[in-house]
Amino acid sequence: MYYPAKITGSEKLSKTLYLKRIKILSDGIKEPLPFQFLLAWVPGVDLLPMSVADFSNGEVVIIVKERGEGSRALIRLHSDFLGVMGFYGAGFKPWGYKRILFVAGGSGIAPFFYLARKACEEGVSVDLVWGVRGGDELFNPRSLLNTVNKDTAIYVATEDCSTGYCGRASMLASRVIHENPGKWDLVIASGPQGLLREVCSLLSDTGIELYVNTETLVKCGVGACGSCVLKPHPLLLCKHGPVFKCRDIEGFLKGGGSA
Amino acid sequence: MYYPAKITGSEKLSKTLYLKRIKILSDGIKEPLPFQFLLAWVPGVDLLPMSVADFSNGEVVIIVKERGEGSRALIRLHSDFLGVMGFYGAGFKPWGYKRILFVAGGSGIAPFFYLARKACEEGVSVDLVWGVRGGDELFNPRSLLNTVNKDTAIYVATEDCSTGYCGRASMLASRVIHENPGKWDLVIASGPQGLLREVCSLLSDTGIELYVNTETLVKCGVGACGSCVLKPHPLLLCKHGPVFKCRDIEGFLKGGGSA
Amino acid sequence: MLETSVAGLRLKHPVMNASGILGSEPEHLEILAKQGFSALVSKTITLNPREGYPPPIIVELRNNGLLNAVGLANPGAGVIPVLAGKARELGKPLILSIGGSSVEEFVKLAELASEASVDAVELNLSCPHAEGYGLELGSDPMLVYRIAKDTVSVASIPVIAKLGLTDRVIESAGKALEAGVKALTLINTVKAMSIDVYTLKPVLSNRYGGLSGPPIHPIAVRVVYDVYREYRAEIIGVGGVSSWMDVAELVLAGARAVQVGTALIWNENIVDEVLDGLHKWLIDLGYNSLMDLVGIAVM
Amino acid sequence: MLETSVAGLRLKHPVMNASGILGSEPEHLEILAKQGFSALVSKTITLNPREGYPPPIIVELRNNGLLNAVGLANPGAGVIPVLAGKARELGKPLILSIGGSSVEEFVKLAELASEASVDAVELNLSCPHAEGYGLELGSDPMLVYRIAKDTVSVASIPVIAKLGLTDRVIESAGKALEAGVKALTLINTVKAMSIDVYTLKPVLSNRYGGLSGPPIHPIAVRVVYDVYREYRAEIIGVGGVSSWMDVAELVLAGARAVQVGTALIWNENIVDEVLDGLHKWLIDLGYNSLMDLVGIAVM
Ligand SMILES: Cc1cc2nc3c(=O)[nH]c(=O)nc-3n(C[C@H](O)[C@H](O)[C@H](O)COP(=O)(O)OP(=O)(O)OC[C@H]3O[C@@H](n4cnc5c(N)ncnc54)[C@H](O)[C@@H]3O)c2cc1C
Ligand SMILES: Cc1cc2nc3c(=O)[nH]c(=O)nc-3n(C[C@H](O)[C@H](O)[C@H](O)COP(=O)(O)OP(=O)(O)OC[C@H]3O[C@@H](n4cnc5c(N)ncnc54)[C@H](O)[C@@H]3O)c2cc1C
Ligand SMILES: Cc1cc2nc3c(=O)[nH]c(=O)nc-3n(C[C@H](O)[C@H](O)[C@H](O)COP(=O)(O)O)c2cc1C
Ligand SMILES: Cc1cc2nc3c(=O)[nH]c(=O)nc-3n(C[C@H](O)[C@H](O)[C@H](O)COP(=O)(O)O)c2cc1C
Ligand code: FES
Ligand code: FES
Repeated sequence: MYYPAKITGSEKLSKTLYLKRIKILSDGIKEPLPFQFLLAWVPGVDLLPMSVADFSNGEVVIIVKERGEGSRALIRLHSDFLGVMGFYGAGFKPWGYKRILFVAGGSGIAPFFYLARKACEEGVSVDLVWGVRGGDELFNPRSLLNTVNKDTAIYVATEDCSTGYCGRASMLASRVIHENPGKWDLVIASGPQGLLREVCSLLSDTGIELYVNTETLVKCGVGACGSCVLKPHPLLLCKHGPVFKCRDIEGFLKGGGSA
Repeated sequence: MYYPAKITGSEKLSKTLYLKRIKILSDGIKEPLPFQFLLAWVPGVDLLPMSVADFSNGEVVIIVKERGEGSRALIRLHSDFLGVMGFYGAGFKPWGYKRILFVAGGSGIAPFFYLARKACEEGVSVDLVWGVRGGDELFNPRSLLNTVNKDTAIYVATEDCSTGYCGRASMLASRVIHENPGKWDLVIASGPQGLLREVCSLLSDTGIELYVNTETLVKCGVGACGSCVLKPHPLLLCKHGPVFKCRDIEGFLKGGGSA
Repeated sequence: MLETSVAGLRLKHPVMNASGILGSEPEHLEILAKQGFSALVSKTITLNPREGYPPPIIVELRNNGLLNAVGLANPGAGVIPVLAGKARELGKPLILSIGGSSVEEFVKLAELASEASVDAVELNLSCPHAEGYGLELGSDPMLVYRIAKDTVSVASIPVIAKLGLTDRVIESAGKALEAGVKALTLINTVKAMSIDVYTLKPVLSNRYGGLSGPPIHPIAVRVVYDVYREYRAEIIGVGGVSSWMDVAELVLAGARAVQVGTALIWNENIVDEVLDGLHKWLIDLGYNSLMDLVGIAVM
Repeated sequence: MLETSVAGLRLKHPVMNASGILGSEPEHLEILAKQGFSALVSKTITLNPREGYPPPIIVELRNNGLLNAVGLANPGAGVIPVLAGKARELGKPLILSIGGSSVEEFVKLAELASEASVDAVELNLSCPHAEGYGLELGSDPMLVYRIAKDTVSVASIPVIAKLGLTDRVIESAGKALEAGVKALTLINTVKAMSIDVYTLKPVLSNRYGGLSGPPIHPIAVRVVYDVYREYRAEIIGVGGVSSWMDVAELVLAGARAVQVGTALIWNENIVDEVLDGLHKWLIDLGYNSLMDLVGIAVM
């Protein structure tokens, strides 16, 4: 569904990450599921898929990474109107698990916050491994929103080795999992495709269920245009995803881009 | 709303009156209010306004008087399909009253049954004065449906003097009211316009609230065509009625047809 | 804030009723006036009385739309002074909708309307289901020109042309404007049909009808936008208005006023709700006058 | 009971997908096949690849309709053998929708389709929002004739013409039949627009789009009825199907098969639900074959 909307809050979280609060100017929008996303329309610029980082009372929070023209235009909006389409995707409700390890790369952290809030309501625990390239891209996940449970463990990795673990999030995830055998029964990786691929392969022999939060080109969000297909699989990100089991999309992970 | 429908039961009640059970072949029809009506479409013949005589589980009961081509065609339907539009009219929920006297002429008795059922649920009592031209038009209201409460008093009048009171329903109503002062706080008259007019004038000095269930030409039922207007009043039968206070439609009652 | 003017009529707000939902009798005008419309539009009046089609004439559809083929039922030109008198009594401007099957009938009706001093006439060149009337004329731009030209020349009051969805609606609009109409009403219902799947027959006695209500709103917005873009004309937008947002879209597409038809059937408070919504909208946008928003979505 | 045939294709049941909701990649065909369609219809394929318009290309509207201007995005004619191969693998007949901006392009595409041995081609003469394509051609009956005639003459497979809502759709249908097409697909989307009332701009990047879904269903029924009444032609009905009753209406109006587009977006089980409903309907009516009901609402 299309909704008119307005930016009601903006915050710079780190060198590259920005938080936006978006008020939906129309009644009757339903609460999203974790990992559902919206399409943010910046008129005259672009339509950007953005994960729901939080939601309450018709107000959505998103976390935007500065990349090209579209994300920059979205970041520049303050008290401006925009269009919101959504919520799209099947979402993911991993409520059958005991303890989840969420492995995020860069802005892949966005859906973590909403998942954490919902998981807490369901009595499921979520821990976080978060990797970024440079330490200046980091912010304190606990400072953000009230969705992060005290019980949550947070592990940080930087590729410039300025903070935390020195290396990629996938490596750090692999290490903490080996140091804590049996602690997690589900891993969800979210971020660049390289990260997803590495998590799927590095952790394939741990026996833990492995899911990834994918990104493809989303043009419509409703399952009509077919641009989001996870070739060579007959799967649409916007209908069947964006979260899939590693082993259901092996061909896609092997083939796909490097983003 | 338009609904496809099917006749699931037919019964000859008297020389001129027939009962039809109509099953709505579509989900989601809402329960009507007392005095709401439907439009029964007999394809190729006509569209006839009919009061709801009973309703449950998507099945409506109507009582049809044999008159012209339309009513005859409707009466002839057995296990046939037809169209139903409705429910229309504002209806009437006289739940603030203690005891109602329903004064019916001929087929004007139809809405009595549904009113009686709903009134009983609301703890309101309804008594009936029913007048017909010839005794062969009568049937026993108690035999019909299970909506008639034991507590209900039934007074019958015939113009051919074959049964009950000899004379018109309006006269009988006037008599029983004078014999039972204070018993009723509401009178609803339903039937030919002559009856409505007489009830309104004969009982005007009783101090009882007087309402009439009117008939006009109904072509659309939804307030669009304007054919049902109660000239000279800015009132539509299908939107604001069909039940009105006598004194709100004096001009109409004075002017109108003689049916 | 919501004042507007169209075809020379100054209006307190932009919401009028659409022709044909009531409007053929003085009592109907009273009912409509109570809803709070800023101007009243009559049912299309023809020279001679018309019975209209036998029922069913209206079907409420599963898709939240309405299908109608009333057949231009109306009491004929004799009612014109009666309606004019009632509108004056009610203190509302009256736009008289007229319909003919020939240029001469339109001319005669425009004369009668002028004599009765109604505030404007609206030429029904767009009803899609009355043989020989409406859209059959309105889909031919040259015929639109002739009807508009001749009525404008005899009428002492503003003439408005009501056009419907046709391949050449932009051309017809241009011809009407060239002929001197002061404003365009866009659009009428869209030709459609509903079939009962058990009795196996079209439900309307006329088989064909006109689709109205929410289903046609995005079509109306498109037509208003196209015509406004081409001519920057004065436009009254009609089609599927059931909320203030629907009105807002028509205004942004180029409408200075709107008409509401089908929504009246399902919502007695439609006018108040729309006006409330528009008021808040202007405040949210920081505008002082609705007129400043007319057509600004058009590039 | 639900078997049907159209344009020489024997089908297990009457429900195919409508062109353009998926259908330009082999993976899309797999997804569509899983829904249970009796035949698959490709997205409209053009000679050269087309990027399509930039997003927004689709808007879900308040009126339960969908507005789209995808801009005929597709990988170009190179994909034709790929799609043909995938459909064979899936065991489903494939109707290849083709679109050109000239007679020559249609002819070339029909040749490529014949070479790839798809089961039929559907000429897109009806997309209302791609400049130089679709409806711009389909609203001119003589152009319809030329395109149909020339593609029929080169194609070794059945040709179907897909027409949209225009003033002269009956005439265009007649011309297409005269030119030798085996069946007609009716209708495409209806030109429309949606404007965001706060950003004050049309939402689609193309501004104009095509309205689909429940709002257009009664319009589709009308067009199918009219064309069937005139020619008793083989018709595939499309437009706003979201329940078995919608299919039943199209069948009674004259359609031997139907296509479902927009409803796929909101209901994954649409095909099964429709087939169940049709089955019960036939039993309720006491009919043995859907084919016996085709067009019987037409007098
Ligand atoms: C389901 C989903 C959820 C997402 N959630 C977030 C989020 O919460 N926060 C965030 O910062 N980013 C998120 N992204 C990625 C974000 O949408 C893209 O980074 C953004 O569209 C890039 O636009 P740009 O113009 O700034 O960059 P450019 O790189 O200049 O993009 C140009 C064009 O490329 C396409 N594109 C580029 N990168 C991507 C990508 N990764 N996925 C899809 N299309 C792309 C877009 O069509 C865009 O119009 C998500 C993507 C998807 C698919
Ligand atoms: C709200 C309402 C509820 C009704 N409820 C019932 C009911 O429960 N049972 C019942 O038997 N009758 C009822 N009637 C009256 C019934 O609709 C008419 O008697 C019936 O339409 C006559 O049709 P006919 O063709 O048999 O008779 P004819 O006399 O041949 O009618 C010919 C035409 O005249 C019109 N007409 C005739 N009488 C009336 C009338 N009284 N009201 C409106 N139009 C009329 C109709 O348009 C009809 O098409 C009701 C009428 C209204 C308005
Ligand atoms: C029952 C009905 C009767 C109508 N009669 C007329 C008419 O007499 N003249 C006319 O110009 N338009 C007539 N119309 C069309 C409306 O004026 C309006 O253009 C159309 O219904 C679209 O607006 P809506 O969606 O708000 O109803 C009629 C519409 C309906 C529903
Ligand atoms: C997103 C989308 C894309 C479409 N693309 C095409 C197309 O490429 N070719 C075509 O002939 N019709 C196309 N159509 C029109 C559909 O095939 C169909 O005619 C129309 O949507 C009406 O059916 P529906 O209401 O079931 O969707 C498209 C429709 C939609 C919604
Ligand atoms: S983005 Fe269009 S199908 Fe998924
Ligand atoms: S019957 Fe049409 S307005 Fe009442």
